[in-house]
Amino acid sequence: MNNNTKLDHNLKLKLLEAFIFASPEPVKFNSLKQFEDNEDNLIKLLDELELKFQDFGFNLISINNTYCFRTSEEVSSLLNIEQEASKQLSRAATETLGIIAYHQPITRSQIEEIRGVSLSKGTLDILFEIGWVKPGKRLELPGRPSTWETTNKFLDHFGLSNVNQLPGLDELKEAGLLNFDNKVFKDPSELNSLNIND
Amino acid sequence: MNNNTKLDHNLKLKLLEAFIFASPEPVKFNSLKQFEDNEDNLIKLLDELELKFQDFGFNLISINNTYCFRTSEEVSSLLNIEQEASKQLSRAATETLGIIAYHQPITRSQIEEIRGVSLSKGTLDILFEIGWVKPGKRLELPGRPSTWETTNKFLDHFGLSNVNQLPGLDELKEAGLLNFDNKVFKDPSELNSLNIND
Amino acid sequence: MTQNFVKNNILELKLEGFEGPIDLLLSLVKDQKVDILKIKILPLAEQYLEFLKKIIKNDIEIAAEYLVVGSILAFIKSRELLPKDENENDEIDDLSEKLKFQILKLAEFQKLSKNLLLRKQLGIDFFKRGEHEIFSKKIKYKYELSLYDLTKSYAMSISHEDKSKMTIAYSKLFTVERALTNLKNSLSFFKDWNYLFAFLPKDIKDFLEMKSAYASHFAASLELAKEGHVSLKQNSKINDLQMIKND
Repeated sequence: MNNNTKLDHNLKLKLLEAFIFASPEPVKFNSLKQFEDNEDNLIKLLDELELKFQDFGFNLISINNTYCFRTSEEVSSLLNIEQEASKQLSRAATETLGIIAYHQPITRSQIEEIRGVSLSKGTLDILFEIGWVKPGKRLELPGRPSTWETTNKFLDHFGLSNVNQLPGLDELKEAGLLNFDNKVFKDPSELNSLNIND
Repeated sequence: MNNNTKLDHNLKLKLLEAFIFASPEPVKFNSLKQFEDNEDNLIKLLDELELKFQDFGFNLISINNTYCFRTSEEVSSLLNIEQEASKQLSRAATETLGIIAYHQPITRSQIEEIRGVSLSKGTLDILFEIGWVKPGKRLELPGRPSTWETTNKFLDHFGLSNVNQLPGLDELKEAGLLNFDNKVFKDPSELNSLNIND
Repeated sequence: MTQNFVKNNILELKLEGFEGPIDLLLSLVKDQKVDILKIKILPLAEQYLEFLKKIIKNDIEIAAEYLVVGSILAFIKSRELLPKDENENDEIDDLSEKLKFQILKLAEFQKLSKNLLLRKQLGIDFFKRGEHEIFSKKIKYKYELSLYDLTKSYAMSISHEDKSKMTIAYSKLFTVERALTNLKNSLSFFKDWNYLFAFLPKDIKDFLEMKSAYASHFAASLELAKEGHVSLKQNSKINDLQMIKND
């Protein structure tokens, strides 16, 4: 009997810590009652948990009768974690990145030719800033235009070991991503032949 | 000095657990080197951490050389946490996922061969969209067909540390079911040589 | 066995319930309730072909894949019924074995795939840390772009027809405005009757532009007449139009 209660006690502790761990926001005392309906016992359990995590890299803390885990002050100053904030890449930037990935090395004007609209100044800048594209070699054409290509950081982000792993047009079509039988550009030199007025 | 090393050791453990705990995505082994640059020592520290959290409501787990905390199997079913709406996979998509998981890296046409039917548009697409499969290396065959393989997100979702943990994989191998030598047709052109009238 | 199918109304399912011919064969095997390793191809072939015959009657747009496997089974069946020739028999055995192997393989993968989805799943059966803790003032923006989104966007950008560059071709037509200006300028030099089309510019080389110049000068002359600047006359239907400046 005694042993049983103890087991039960440990399971309750685990449930409490797991529930607080998995909850998207600090957990209210009341919603923890599902694991122990006796309030005094629940308080004791939470105190015990607080103690358990006291010397961890993260601690159980209570704020206004809610409970959550927070990185301990001792280590948080030593941690070099930057807070991550999600950002959406604009549609123009996403398309431009895709075109660079598939056609690299490619010049700015060739990108514009594929997209059919001129690139605003910030579009390539943002991709360069993220570190996904970099200037490549210059083409031996009038004006020696600079080309753009993707970086290792780009490969890393998308979990690719090289750009050849990008699904080809046939695969995109087969996967249902490409529904139109349009002109396929195999290399940028073909772009010059794309002249709608001809 | 001895005492100092020990303190140092404990601090490292705290930093590691705090860093992994605070990171929204599984943390790469390489980015943990900032806390211990000797790889062997780092592995030891991580093993120690794994043990430390073994009997907690959440555990330290490794997925393909990345580390994260996940609620323990013991308590998970007892937690009453709102569920993420999971997409209902079609039968074709489910089978395709299974085939990719056990057979990876595998080309689209090899998947079709096992299923004995061509993959309709959208089947691979949905798995790619969820982020469970990605294009892998290309095969050195005519047309350099792209292969498909599962992602770390797939492993994380199904609670696997690596693909070798897939249940039944060894049996499949032993039964010779993971090779393509025993198929009825190697490619469609062979159909022509099968002359039913003679 | 075929009778069973009719009774169970499986025929009415057409082929929509099956993921291809091997899947259909597999379900016929399962219906036999025999070990997959002990499949007998001949009775299976008969069932499949029977099934196929009825389907074709009902639905002529049957998937080619079903017919291909049907033809293999028909081949195996016909060879089994004919007097035996040793070499040929090897070939049939081989084909039967391969077909069995494919059925077995699909059965195995169907089972494994099903089991895969029965596993405990993240976000349903176990969880990651729920909270995104904010404990640093340093903010690093992370762009949430998946490979899927990237390739999809690329596919769209090269497939959308409305994305094609469109330029309006330079117009080579001679406008009425130009004709009006031309006539007004010319009239100051000519006091008498003159043929209207004598005023046309001499340097037009393009055929379409020339034709449009005739039309626009005619329209311009009418406009000038209407405003009272000129008078127009035509001696007969086949003669050219003449114009004179009004005083």
